[in-house]
Amino acid sequence: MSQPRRLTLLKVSPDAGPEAARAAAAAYQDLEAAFGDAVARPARGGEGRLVVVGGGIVGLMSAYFASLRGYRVALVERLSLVGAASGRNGGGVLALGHTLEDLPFNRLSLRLWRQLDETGVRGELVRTGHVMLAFSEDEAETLRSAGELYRAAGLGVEWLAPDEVRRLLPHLAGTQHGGLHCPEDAQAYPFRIAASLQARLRDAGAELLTHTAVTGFRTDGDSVTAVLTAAGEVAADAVLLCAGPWTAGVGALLGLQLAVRPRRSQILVTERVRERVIDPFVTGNAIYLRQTHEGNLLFGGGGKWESYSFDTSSTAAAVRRIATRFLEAFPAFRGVQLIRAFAGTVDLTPDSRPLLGRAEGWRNVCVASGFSGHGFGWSAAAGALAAACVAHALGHDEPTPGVARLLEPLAPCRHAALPAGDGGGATA
Amino acid sequence: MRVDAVVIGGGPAGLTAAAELARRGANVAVLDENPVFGGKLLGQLHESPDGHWWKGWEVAEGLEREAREAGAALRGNASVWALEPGWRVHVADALNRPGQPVVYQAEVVLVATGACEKPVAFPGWTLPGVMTVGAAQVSTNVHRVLPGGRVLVAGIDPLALTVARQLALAGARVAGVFLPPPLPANGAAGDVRSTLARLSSLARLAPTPWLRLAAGALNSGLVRELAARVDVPGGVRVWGVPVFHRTALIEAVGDGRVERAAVAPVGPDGEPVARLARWVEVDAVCLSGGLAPLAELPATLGCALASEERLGGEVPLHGPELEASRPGVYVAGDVTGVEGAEVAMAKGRLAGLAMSRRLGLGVTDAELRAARDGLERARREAKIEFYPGAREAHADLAARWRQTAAAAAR
Amino acid sequence: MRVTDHPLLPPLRRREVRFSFEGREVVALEGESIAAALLASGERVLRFHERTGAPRGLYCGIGHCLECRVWVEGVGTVRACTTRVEDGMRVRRAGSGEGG
Amino acid sequence: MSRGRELVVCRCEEVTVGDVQDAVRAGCRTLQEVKMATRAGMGPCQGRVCRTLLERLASLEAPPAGAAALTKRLPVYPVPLGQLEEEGQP
Repeated sequence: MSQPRRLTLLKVSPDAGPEAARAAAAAYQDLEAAFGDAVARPARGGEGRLVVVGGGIVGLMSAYFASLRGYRVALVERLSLVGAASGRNGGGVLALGHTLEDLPFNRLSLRLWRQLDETGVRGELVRTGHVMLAFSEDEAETLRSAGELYRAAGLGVEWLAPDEVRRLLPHLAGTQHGGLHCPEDAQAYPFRIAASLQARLRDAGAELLTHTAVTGFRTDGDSVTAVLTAAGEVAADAVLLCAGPWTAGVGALLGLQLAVRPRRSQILVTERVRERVIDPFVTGNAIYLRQTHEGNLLFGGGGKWESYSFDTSSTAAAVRRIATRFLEAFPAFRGVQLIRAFAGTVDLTPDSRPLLGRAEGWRNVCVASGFSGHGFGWSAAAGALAAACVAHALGHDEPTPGVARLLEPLAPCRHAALPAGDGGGATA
Repeated sequence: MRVDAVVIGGGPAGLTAAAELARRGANVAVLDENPVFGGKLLGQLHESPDGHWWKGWEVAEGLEREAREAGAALRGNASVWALEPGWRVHVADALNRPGQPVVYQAEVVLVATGACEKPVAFPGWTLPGVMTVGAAQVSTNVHRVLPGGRVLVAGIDPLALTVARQLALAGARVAGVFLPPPLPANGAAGDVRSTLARLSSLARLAPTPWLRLAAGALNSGLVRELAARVDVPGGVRVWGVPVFHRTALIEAVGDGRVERAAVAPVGPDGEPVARLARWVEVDAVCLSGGLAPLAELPATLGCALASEERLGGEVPLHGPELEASRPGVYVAGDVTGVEGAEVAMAKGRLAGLAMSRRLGLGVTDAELRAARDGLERARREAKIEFYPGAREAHADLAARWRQTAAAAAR
Repeated sequence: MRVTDHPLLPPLRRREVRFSFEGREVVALEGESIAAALLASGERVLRFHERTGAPRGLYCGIGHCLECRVWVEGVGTVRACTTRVEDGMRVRRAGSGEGG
Repeated sequence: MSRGRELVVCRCEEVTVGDVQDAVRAGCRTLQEVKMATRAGMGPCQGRVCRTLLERLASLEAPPAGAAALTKRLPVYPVPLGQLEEEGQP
């Protein structure tokens, strides 16, 4: 009897074929051509003021890429910068695991994260690689075939037999059946990248308005001219809505139907372990896991059993469930102490693909949300693309045909009503 | 594991409540993170004005025996890490042994988690050898190992003076009791005037008539002003231990452990005179920053809390029968305000009765009223008033409870 | 230094217990905490800060600050101030044990 | 005798007065933001020791806009992972 399928972070669909893989490879070429050097050599020509609604990692990245393009930026955040999900996630910057459609964007994101690091926007980014573990022969078979698709899509992955995996993860349980390894995947520390982006934005003269709630918009025809907040009006030549799961609420103020739904995702953190006992980012057995730069072991994993709400309290049941999944993989650490449990709110969409592009019916309003639990890894690419969408909306730049084709399925208002269905996906 | 009542914390309040509940026939589980029961009682040793010595460990043994004989189940090394509605108490074995119950389900829960010491920060305070006066008391009186051969105590309050005396009784050389480091991070603790005001609460405990008079007299603002200016060379002797109420601890230094500490006289404005600083050879520095209630469990449940400095910090709001703002959750002991062991036991008795009544175990109004009166009496007669104004603080909180209860009823 | 004779505390008559700390044998008395037994044997440094390496020892003494955490073989991380010594216990500074 | 910025206020994570001051200067206005920027309160004691110091320091540096206290969450004490293991769950 094969173990229940716990490859919750493998999103590539089983019936994807070689043509989809080749399309993904081509898509990455288009994205790389247009945005491959968006940090080092950004497209200029942006003028006027962009108001970013939402101070999470996507908001900060979008603000930064927009300022690189020359826009003046004001960012409005209801509470604290990266105070919500952006500060409560696994810290993974991963390509391995995504659908073939999202893979090119995440390969671009990895590249831009590295460029940010190289240009001094530090986030404790380390390219540790990522291993997705199999705990049954059935899962090993699934991962091996996914590996072939990923290679055909241009992602450098390799299948590791159990003893090879053990060399990478010496404390791993004997019940593992090998794993898919992606050496170029990375991990980073959310609060550090947020601090670096804030500093750069302040140097560039951006206004970072925290503890400021958006109450409405001033509009003129199909354009927004100002964002109304509790602390007064913020004039805008363009607006970007990127408030994670709260984007639906903000969008409604403009009559937009943005199909983003909240779901809780709980995380556990242990005391610091002095030695580097787990180097790569690890996924599998229904959880994601890493050892942070400070030595804590951080792991978590959501799913359909979680609460579809903005509630971020931890539950003893989830703490036990996640700890058990972790100990099944790493029984050697049963003596290490859990010191903290917390939770983020994942922004799910019906098809688990982001809402990224110009908002239908509005000339100068764009959206970047719905990253379905992968916003942290996505954020560099999302920031570059969101800034580009703003430039396209204001006519300061034209998208290449390839990029236009890739963004078309991400149109923010593509979902008419919000079906009760769920987008699946756990945060990583 | 299903029980009628869970008591979190096996100190004076918890054990007394457990005995009360068990006597009424309730199936009670007492969970304490330490291997033994009694909480802070275990290390307590102080002399009351009539010359009788309060030996906390003897009181603890009595309370433990009483709870066990009444039928309460006591479990040590049991660290409660979560309390969730339905009242589910999640507990872990501190020695990570498998096979013990990990969840207790109960209709009523008593949070009797006591208090912990507030920090006193100064350069060198993370060195081994720097510890709280509570740690020094437990090490000396419970584990029977002196924290050091030559000890400096910083923070002048009833607990610090009591522990300084215990250290001397146990054979340590106490270099003196000094003001805590006057740093912004430590707040008013280092302020000469507020220290002297707190000292006056010692009047009832001062050993000699002169000191009782002096301590009592400090209540008046004038004497406090005068005392703030007068430094007594060699310190004022209290129980044979020199107290330097005008000299403050500044720093501790040493290679991998405390080797000496710097002290300096402090002006009436509370600022140390650096050029007059001197070194004191000590191998331990014991800090007294005051106690703060440990109200994490009620906080995680969303119980209403009130910040009340006269009780040591944030305390859970509770009704006259110690029920918190979540029905079925009760609070007793120092978690409701730092008032010492006798008041904690009186609170435990009242909570035990209130919980028994809620379980339908036939508690009369007269018994409850007697327990409430008992608590009032214990407060009036409490020998050590850790924080002046505790009784007024409780009166204010009771008024706030009535307002919130009334608001909720509307 | 153990408090053997004391005007008020009961006499100190306890069985000897032997355990090891960082591979060194330590003789303690039954009922002592790991921290107290090590203090009596002259050892104050219970761990080194995991990032800065600064030495740390007993601070709050009642299990709240976690400064005194040590690694006990077969158990895991424990608080040295509340955990009592047992015969044959093998104790190491936190961070130097199996995954600890 | 350094009495200023080098003073450690969070023992678990070795966060100093200077770190807290820098965080407030960089725009932090609540203790939760100071914690995210400096890691103060993220250690095994979860703020039990440093909470009072941080609250005093934060109020000295700049009046916090939002909640002053650090949030309290389960587990209220560190738990050995072995004590969380569910037996025989699929």
